[in-house]
Formats: sequence, structure tokens, C-alpha cells
Amino acid sequence: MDNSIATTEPLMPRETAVHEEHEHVFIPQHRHHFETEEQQREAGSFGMWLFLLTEIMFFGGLFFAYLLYRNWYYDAFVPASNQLSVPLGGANTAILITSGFFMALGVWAAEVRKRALLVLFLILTTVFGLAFLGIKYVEYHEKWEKHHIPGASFDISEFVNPPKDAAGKPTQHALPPDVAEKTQIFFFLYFAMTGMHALHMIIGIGLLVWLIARAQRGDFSSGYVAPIENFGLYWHFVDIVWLFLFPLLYLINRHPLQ
Amino acid sequence: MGISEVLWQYLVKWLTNSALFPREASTIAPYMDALYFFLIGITIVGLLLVLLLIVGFSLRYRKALHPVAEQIEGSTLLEATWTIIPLGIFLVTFVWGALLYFRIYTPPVNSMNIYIVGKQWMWKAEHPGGQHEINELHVPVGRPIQLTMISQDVFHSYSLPEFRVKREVIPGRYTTVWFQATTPGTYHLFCTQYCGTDHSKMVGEVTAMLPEDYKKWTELSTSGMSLAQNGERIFASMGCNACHTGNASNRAPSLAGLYGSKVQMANGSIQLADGAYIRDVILNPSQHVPAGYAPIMPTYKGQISEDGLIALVEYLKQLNTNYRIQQTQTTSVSDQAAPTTPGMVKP
Amino acid sequence: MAHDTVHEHHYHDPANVTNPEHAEHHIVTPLQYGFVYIALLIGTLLTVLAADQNFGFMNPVIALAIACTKAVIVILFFMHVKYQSHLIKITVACGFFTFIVLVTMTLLDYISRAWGLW
Amino acid sequence: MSASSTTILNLPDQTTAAVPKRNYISAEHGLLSWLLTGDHKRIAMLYLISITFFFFIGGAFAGLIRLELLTPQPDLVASDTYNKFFTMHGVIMVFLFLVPSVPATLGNFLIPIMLGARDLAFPKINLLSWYLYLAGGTLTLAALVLGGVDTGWTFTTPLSTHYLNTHVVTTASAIFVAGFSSIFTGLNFIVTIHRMRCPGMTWFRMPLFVWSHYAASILMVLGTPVLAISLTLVGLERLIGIGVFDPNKGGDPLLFQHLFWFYSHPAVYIMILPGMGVISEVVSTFSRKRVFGYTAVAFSSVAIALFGFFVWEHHMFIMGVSNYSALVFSLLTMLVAVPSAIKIFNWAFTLQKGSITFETPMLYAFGFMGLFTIGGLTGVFLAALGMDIQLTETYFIVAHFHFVMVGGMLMAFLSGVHFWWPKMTGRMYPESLSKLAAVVTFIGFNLTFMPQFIVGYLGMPRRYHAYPPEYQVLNVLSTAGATVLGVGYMLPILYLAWSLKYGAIAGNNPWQATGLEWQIQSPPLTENFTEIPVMDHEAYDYEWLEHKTQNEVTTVG
Repeated sequence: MDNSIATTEPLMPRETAVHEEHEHVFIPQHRHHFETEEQQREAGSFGMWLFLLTEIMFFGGLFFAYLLYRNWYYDAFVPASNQLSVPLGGANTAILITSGFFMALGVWAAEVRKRALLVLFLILTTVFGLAFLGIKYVEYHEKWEKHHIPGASFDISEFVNPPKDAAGKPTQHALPPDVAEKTQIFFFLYFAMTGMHALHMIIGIGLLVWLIARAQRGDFSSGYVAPIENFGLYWHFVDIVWLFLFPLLYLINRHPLQ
Repeated sequence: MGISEVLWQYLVKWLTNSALFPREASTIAPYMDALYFFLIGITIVGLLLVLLLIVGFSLRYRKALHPVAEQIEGSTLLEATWTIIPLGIFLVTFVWGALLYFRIYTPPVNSMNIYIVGKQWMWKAEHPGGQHEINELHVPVGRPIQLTMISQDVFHSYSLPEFRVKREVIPGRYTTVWFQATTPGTYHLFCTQYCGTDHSKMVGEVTAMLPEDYKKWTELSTSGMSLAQNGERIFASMGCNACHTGNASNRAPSLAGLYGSKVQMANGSIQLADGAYIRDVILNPSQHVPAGYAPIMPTYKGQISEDGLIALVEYLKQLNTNYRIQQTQTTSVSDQAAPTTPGMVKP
Repeated sequence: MAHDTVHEHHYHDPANVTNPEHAEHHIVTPLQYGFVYIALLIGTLLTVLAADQNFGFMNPVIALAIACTKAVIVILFFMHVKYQSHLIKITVACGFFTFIVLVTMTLLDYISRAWGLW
Repeated sequence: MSASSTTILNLPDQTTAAVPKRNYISAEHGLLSWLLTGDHKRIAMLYLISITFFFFIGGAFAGLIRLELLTPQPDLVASDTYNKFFTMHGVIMVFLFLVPSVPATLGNFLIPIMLGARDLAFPKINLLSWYLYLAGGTLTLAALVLGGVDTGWTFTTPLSTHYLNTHVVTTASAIFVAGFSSIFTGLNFIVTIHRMRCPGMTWFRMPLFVWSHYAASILMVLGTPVLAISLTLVGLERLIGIGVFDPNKGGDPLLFQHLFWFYSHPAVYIMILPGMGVISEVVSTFSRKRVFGYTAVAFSSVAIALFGFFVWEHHMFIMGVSNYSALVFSLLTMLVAVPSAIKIFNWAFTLQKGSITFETPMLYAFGFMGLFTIGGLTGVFLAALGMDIQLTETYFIVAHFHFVMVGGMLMAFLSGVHFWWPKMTGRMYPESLSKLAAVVTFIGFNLTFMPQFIVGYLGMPRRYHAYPPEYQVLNVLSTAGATVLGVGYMLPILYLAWSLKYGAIAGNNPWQATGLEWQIQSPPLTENFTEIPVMDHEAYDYEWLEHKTQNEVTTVG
């Protein structure tokens, strides 16, 4: 599902007439059916926001399913949520915020037409995005080993008799088998939501690589910044989804025994 | 009037066969038909009004008669009228419909309960007296009948058009509907929620009988063991009596007099012990742990069919003393340990 | 931030229907991005610490409150909605409003299922 | 003004008139110029062809269903095949015909011109929307060819997730993709209406056609993703076997119903609102009058869109939802019925003091107004809680939504196609033959779906392959009606294709209408306007048109 932004043929950037007082910039990619470039830019970001509305409603369905099953099977959700490592999740959140920070700086660099800085920031955004996906892979792999991936191979033994910590004290409440089965619903929601989020990250990184190539060629250093701005909106949206996913999935109840 | 006998028969057959609405065979039917005719009246009036306006204006102001059109901006008075009046009518319909809905879906207390189990492409009716029917339902006339229904697989829908009742039959949850038959006869039973290949074969007959005929029928077709007795048999064979002995041990609560009471849960909430509660305790025991007990009851999901669960609910409904359990207790405990359910993970 | 709010709202020609609001294209400085960045990190730290304390039923409420403030910060500053036309602001509001409608109207069913049974 | 007293048709002199040399059809040649076009008018034509193709496939399945129901016994096809028939009929008609038909064809063609713009905001995304539509259509046909799907277009779980092994995932992904086509169309319209109106074109000078598409686009953008997530969850549940909707594993099948109907009810407003837009234009043009209560009609479109999101649970009244939520949703459903009533009465009063002529689009508009009134009012039956118990999931529902969709939406689509055919192709359709088709369609429709109301109240369930013998009389009537309806829908294809070559030359404004689209040549130039117009008059301003034609006559003369 590629959300292709209004892509235009890259024309050679012509000398731009820059007025000090009111910046009337002649954008080379000014599409013929718009009256002014101003109209084109606003239409672009308005269209992007409308697309983000569909993403809000798309993730909204998942968030509601999470809300429902968290209330129905809270006892099963607590130990299942404690399976997730908060340090990794927290690190991931920080990484994604940093990636968003660099993306915002990238948008700034494009606006002030500094090509080298723009390329640098886009690369940094990609690097941190890949770092996020790397940590996600580590977490998924750990679930794979523990047989916590929902489906036929799902194993509830770790919830029925939870491991004792060094002092022999149980770290979690032992779950009776029929409640332990409901942890599978938590893990389904975990994989569905973080998987959908990761898919959006992968699409984003794909677009980033393409944007870096065009930025390197200088397409966005002559006043035409719409693709960078619109991609920035998309990237920050993906960041916001993770800002909600992290507390809701990782931090359900960090002190179960109290 | 000189109409020949044959022609008269045909007319009657044709008339009854292409009736405009089903026979009114239950107490709620006249009320439903009243709302139906009220709404049909509104539709006809609305349609006539719109047709009158359109045909009238079209003829009066057709180009030949009125070649130059006069522009009219609109009139807020007219806008108000055709907002308020439809709204008023619709609100009346809303209230009337809601009253009917609550009347049908809240069964009276003294109603005779029959359990319906829907499964892919047939209906099983379980009478408390032990009569079991497939795609059939025999009910006495003049008494409120409550149907407690559940599905073993997919969504079905128990529809009795002549009684004007219909309820979705959902897997995993009891749904209820009630009616009181008025005229004896056989009526249609349909499954109206698409449920797979033979959805259209999942039909049946509902026979409303006079009370004495119904009594005769119950004696003829009983399976010899009432649902409660069947429940007691399952209660013993599944080893429930190993823990639920009724004497004061803290392994399991006494079940005597449980049905209909309010149970204090371990997590502080209070739940009404009705059929749905009992069924859910059997399938997901650890989500309904009463105060003062440990979640040690194994789940019986997949080992007791819906019919068995219904039998257990009926058994607990009439269980007032633990006398019989303790009676069987002294004989069975000696020679056989509590059977462990296969697949149960050792705590 | 304060120095350029002076000519934030200059006169829009109402007849200019093509783009009536002619939003001044406001460039957010890296400094502001820095503040937002730090605020978000603090927010993450806060939510992790708050999760370790036992506030009972308030825990999820606090977690959601922090997450919402972080989201609002990102929307306003990283996504420039603060400096864009009213149309974009209303669109964002519409999106979240529809999500709220989905959640509350569906919860209306789930919450009131057990009401009639006592 | 032509002297004839029965028609306002004003065609140029056929001996000298010709279709203008330079227009959007003759601008470029070759298949690629059509397949890679950015021109909204060409994309509208591509959509028109593909929508007609899928309409006739869906219609064929409808014919097969009616053939099977001629006899009470299940004797034409096996039960599985019959279930696949009605599922395919549902999926193709709803997702591949009704949702895109008026917006993607007439909307795509006309909205930019009506707003005085050269093209939609995002031409490339508009083309992408058509390709996504084609991908969705091909995937549906693939599911059909590979063996069909028999879940019904409503994908009721747990049937669709655990108890059927037909091509559910293929069809779900087909609808997922076709859903995006609808999102991008809606997105394009909203941005164009907000950002690309010509100078002077304020919100209340826009034609009501644009208003209704604006309301429908809001529903497309905000509703479709929830359908996407519910179908994704069904797909995941089938592939991985987890229990989001499976009661045995703790899931709740009603959650799917909530998510599915959250989209599928606004979807029916997506289908009907554009049709209402067409009717506003047609009724105004053929009675030479401004639509009565312009602002009321405009705001009722938006009100339908807004309330459309609050009513979906009336599809689930008997599914064991709580009594209290049923009360709330029944009340809100009553409120959403009021704007439709407002529109119908406003159209009726537009005729008052007009100068009415009865060309084919107007006949279809009259058909719409009559049938949509019945369809709308029978909807109130189903909104009343008690009535819904008897009527839901019977043929009464089938008759209700066919009255609104086929009687309402399809009549409006045909009215719009005939009304703007001269503008789209520069050619006139044959008047008498098309009037016959309209009357045949009207008769066939009533004969098909009126009996279904009766057999519905008698209790005949939906989606039944066999039924008790006493319902046969009404079903035979319905099947007879279906054949007449089939003929009625076949005729337009024939004479519209014929008119492409032999139709009379239409000229710029055959109907002497006031819309901006009627002031330019037909078929229009690729860039619509030589220079962007300035809108200086109200929406349906016949005095302005009068004045304008006066000047032209005097200046030429």
C-alpha cells in the first residue's frame, strides 16, 4: 500500500527570484492545474492530512480491539505484558523520537535550502528507523524462542508456572490454564499492532531511501519541499502511533504482586 | 351467490396461500401487526403526498402551460414543517418500537423455559422434562414460553414468523426470547442468519397444542430422563462431586441453592448466578473465582457439549440440598480417584 | 518564538477564493525542534517511571495522559499544525473526533450489556 | 428559447454542426494516452467502462439468483453454488459498482469543471485510484474463477473465519484494495472542493452536486479504513488462527459486527448521496428553477454524512447487543432519516412554478423520487426496534435496500449519465428509445421488489436457496420483474454506444442549463477552460443565463 505523494518529473532547478519581503518563489514543479504554488503546497499538505485521517481510523480499529480485550482479560494481559522488556521498548521509543527529531530538522533544512544538511538528516532518520526495526527484530526473535507467537505453536506453560527469581520468589501470579490461554489474545494484538506499525516503518524507510536519492540530486533545495514535508507528516504520524503503543502494550502493570 | 364448490376451494386456497401477512398465532402478534399497519399507513400517506406534489406540479407547471419559470428562493416555514412533522412521526415510531422490543426480549418470570441449541444446519430443542427434538418444537397454548438459545458453531437465528419473534443464536452466549402461543396449529421455523451450505435446510415446524394434548405429547416423547437427571449424571461422571461435596471444605463452594443467588467474587465484584454465569464458570472457571477460594478448578472446555452444559444448568437450578451428592459421595469416593481431565497441566 | 508572532495574522483578501487563508509559510527553527525533542524524551522517561509506581486504576489514565500530551506536542510542532490554516486544524480534529465516536459508541454496547441482568 | 412546448432541448443546426476538433478525447491518441492519463475526464471515462463491466457481472448473478428462486425446491444449482451467487452479487454490486459509480464517473468528470478548475488536486492519485479499482476487480474475479466465496458480502464471523474454506482471504484483499480506490477518490474531491474553487465560487454558489459529493467524500475517507482493519483481522484470523473473533478462544464475534457495520452503514450514504446530487441538478434544469431551499438541501447532505457515523448498530438489533445501546441507536437512526425527507420535499417544491419538461433524465429523476421515498420510509420500519425483530434478515430487508440502492442510486446514475452524456461525448442519446428504457426499468423494478416486501413480512428469510411452497406466487412475480429489469438495463448500453457514432451533435448547452460545465464546449478541452472563469452569479441563476444568451444572440446577429 504505497501512498504515492503527487510525484512530479524532476526538472532542472532554475534560478529562483527571491524577494526579501514576500517570498514569491517560482517552483519548477508547479503543476499546470494549480493557480499558484501556494495553492499547490496547501493542497498537498491538506491531502496528506486527509490520508493520515484514514491511518488514524485504521489503527483506531486495532486500538479499540485492544481496549475491549484488555478489559475482558486483564488478568491474562498483565503477565503477558510483563513478558515484554521495558528497557528495549523504552530505547525503541527514544530511538523513534530521535528519528522524528532528525526528520523535523530535515524538513527545516529543506525549507532553508541547505542540500547537504537535508541529505544528512534524512540519512540519520533512516539510520534510527533501521535501528528501531532492528530492536523490533530482537524482540520478535525472543518471542519466537519462547513460543509466544500466536497460532498453533503458542505455549502457555510459562504463564501457568512462572519462573522463580533468584530469591525463589515468583515474579508473576501463576495463571490457571484457562486464563493463561487468553494471553494468546494479548500476543495477537501485540503482533498485529506492532507488526502493522513496523510495516508502516518499512514503507516509510523505502520512501526515505528514494527521497534521499532525490535530495542528493538537489530536487528539494530550490524551494520545492512538498515531498519532504508530506513525508515528514507521515513519519511523525508513525511516531505518534508508537507513542501510544509503547505505554499501552509494555506498561500495563509493572508491579503485579503488590 | 352461485359460485361453484371447486372455484370456491381454489379461491380459498389461493387466498390463504398468498396471504399478505402471516397468521397471528401469539399474544404479541397483534401488537406487531398494529405497528406494521401504522407504518404502512405512514408510508402510503408519505408516498401519496410526494406523488401528489410531483404529479400535481408537473401537470400544472409543465412548459406548455407555464413557459416562463418564476424563481423561488425557498421558505423556512416549509422547511420547518417538513423537518418537524417527519421527526415527530419518527419519534412516535421510535417509542412504539422500543416498547415492543422490550416486551419481546424481557421474558415474564413464570414462563416455561425451553433450551434451543443451534448447530450447523439443524435445531435441537431440549425440554426440561427430558423431551429432545430435532427441527421441531412442541409448545402448549396459553402459557408464556421462554427460549434460552445458544449455538455450537456459527451465528444462527431462531425465527418464528407466525409468532412474530426472532432472536440471533450466538456461539458462546445465551440469548433469550419469549412468546405465548394463542391458536393451536403447526407454524414455520426458519434460520434467518446465513450459516453456511445448508442454511436453507435449517427449517422446522413449531406445533402449538392445547395444554392437555401437550401433556399427552410430553408423556409419549419423553426420553425417560429429565434434563436435571441428565445433569446429575454428567455432574458425577465429570467428577464434579469430588470437590463440590457440599461439606465445609475450602476446595470448592457448595452448589446447593446457588442458582439465582448473588455470588461475592474474589475480586470484590458481585455476580448473579444465572444460567450464563454457571455455563461460563464451567468453561472459564478462573475468571469467576468466588471470595475465599483458590482458582484450582480445571476448565471443561471441549469436554462438555452445549447440551451437557444445559443439563448441568438445569441440575443446579433444582439443587437445593447436598443430600444426594453426599449419598453418592460415600460409595464412589472409595474406589476411584478424581478423574484428571486430559491436557490439564499439573499446577 | 515570540519575535515573529507580530505579523502572524496579516490581512487575507476574502475575494481570493483560490486559497482564502494564504497561510504564511512559517519555518520552525531547530532550537524549537530541540525543545520538543527533549520534551518528548522526558515524557517517555516519565511514563516509564509512572508505570513503576502503583497508582491503582490511575496508572492507565496517567499513561494515556502522558502519551496524549506527547502526541499533541508532535502534532503542533513537528507537524507544523500550529502554524497552518484553520482547515488543517479542523481536519485533524475531525479525524480524532471520528475515532472517539467509534470507541464511545461501541463501548456503549459493551458497557451496558450486563445492566439488565441484576 | 426553442419554440417547442414539450422540450427545452436546443441543438445546433445538424447540417453544419460537428463535434469540436480539439477536445479531451481527440487531444491525444493511442492506448497509453488513455492508460497513463492524468486528465480527470479520461479517468472518468475509464471508470465508466469498468463500472459498466462489473455492473453486468453483478447483474448476471442477480439473474441467476432470481432463476433459482422461481421454484421452491433447490433445483437449479447446488446450495454451495447458490451461496456463491449471492455473495458475488453482493460483493461486486456493493464494492465494485454502487460505491464508486456516481463519484468516480460523473463526480470525476464534473467536479473540477463545476468548480472552475482545470483538474482535480492530485491527478496522479486519481489514476492510481482507478488502477486500485481494477486491481480490486481483478482480485474479485480471481476469487470467482478459483472457486468463489460463500460468506455473503457481510463476512459474518465466526462463519467466515472458521467454518468455510472458500476464497475468503482473496475476496477480503480485493475489497481492501478497492476500498483504497474509494479513499483516494474521496481525498481528491475534498482537497479540490476546498482548495481549487475559481475566484468568486463561494461555498453557497457551488452546485448541489458538489455539496453531496463533499459529504460522500468525508464518509469515504473516514469510514473505509475501519472496513480495511476488520477485513485484515478476518484475514489474520484465517491465516494464523488466533481468536480475535473466535468465541472458543475468548474472542467476541460481535466485535467484527461493530467494526464492519461502522463502515458499511456510512457506505450506504456514500452510495446514495452522489445520486441525490445528480437529482438536484436534473430537477433544477428541467423545471428551469433554482432548487427550492438551496441551503437546506446542502446542509442536509452534510447532516446525513455527520449522522451517518452514529447509527450502524441498527444492523445488529437482534444480535444480542445490549437493550440500552439498541435504544440509543434506534433514536439516532430516526434522526438520520429526517434529512432525506427534507431533500425529497425540497425537490418536489422545486417543481412548483417551474416550466417543466419530461426528457429522459427527468423521468429517471421522478422514478428516483418515488422509489427513494418508499425505500426511505421502509427504512424507518427497520429503525423501529420492535418492527426490526420481525423484519430483519427477511426479504423485507432485501426489498428495502434494493429500493434505496437500485430504485434510488441506480436511477440517479442513469439519470446523470443521460443528462451529461452530451457534455461527455458531444453526442445526443436517442430521446424516444431512452424514454422507453426508463419506463421499462421503472415497471420491471416495481414488479421485482414490491412482492419481496410482502414475502418478507410473511417471513421468508434472506439468502435462502429453497423456501416453503406458499411463497412461490410472489417469487415468480419477482423473477418476472427481474427479467423486465434486465431488459430495461440492457437498452441504455445499446443506444448509448450507438449514439457515439450516430447521435445528434449536442453543442455546448443542449439543455440550456446554468452549470459552469454547460458554458464550455462539449466534449470539453483537456484543460476545461481557456482561462479560469470568475463566478459572479448564484448557483442556479436562470436570469443570468437568460441575460448571457441574450448578449450572445445580439453580438452575433
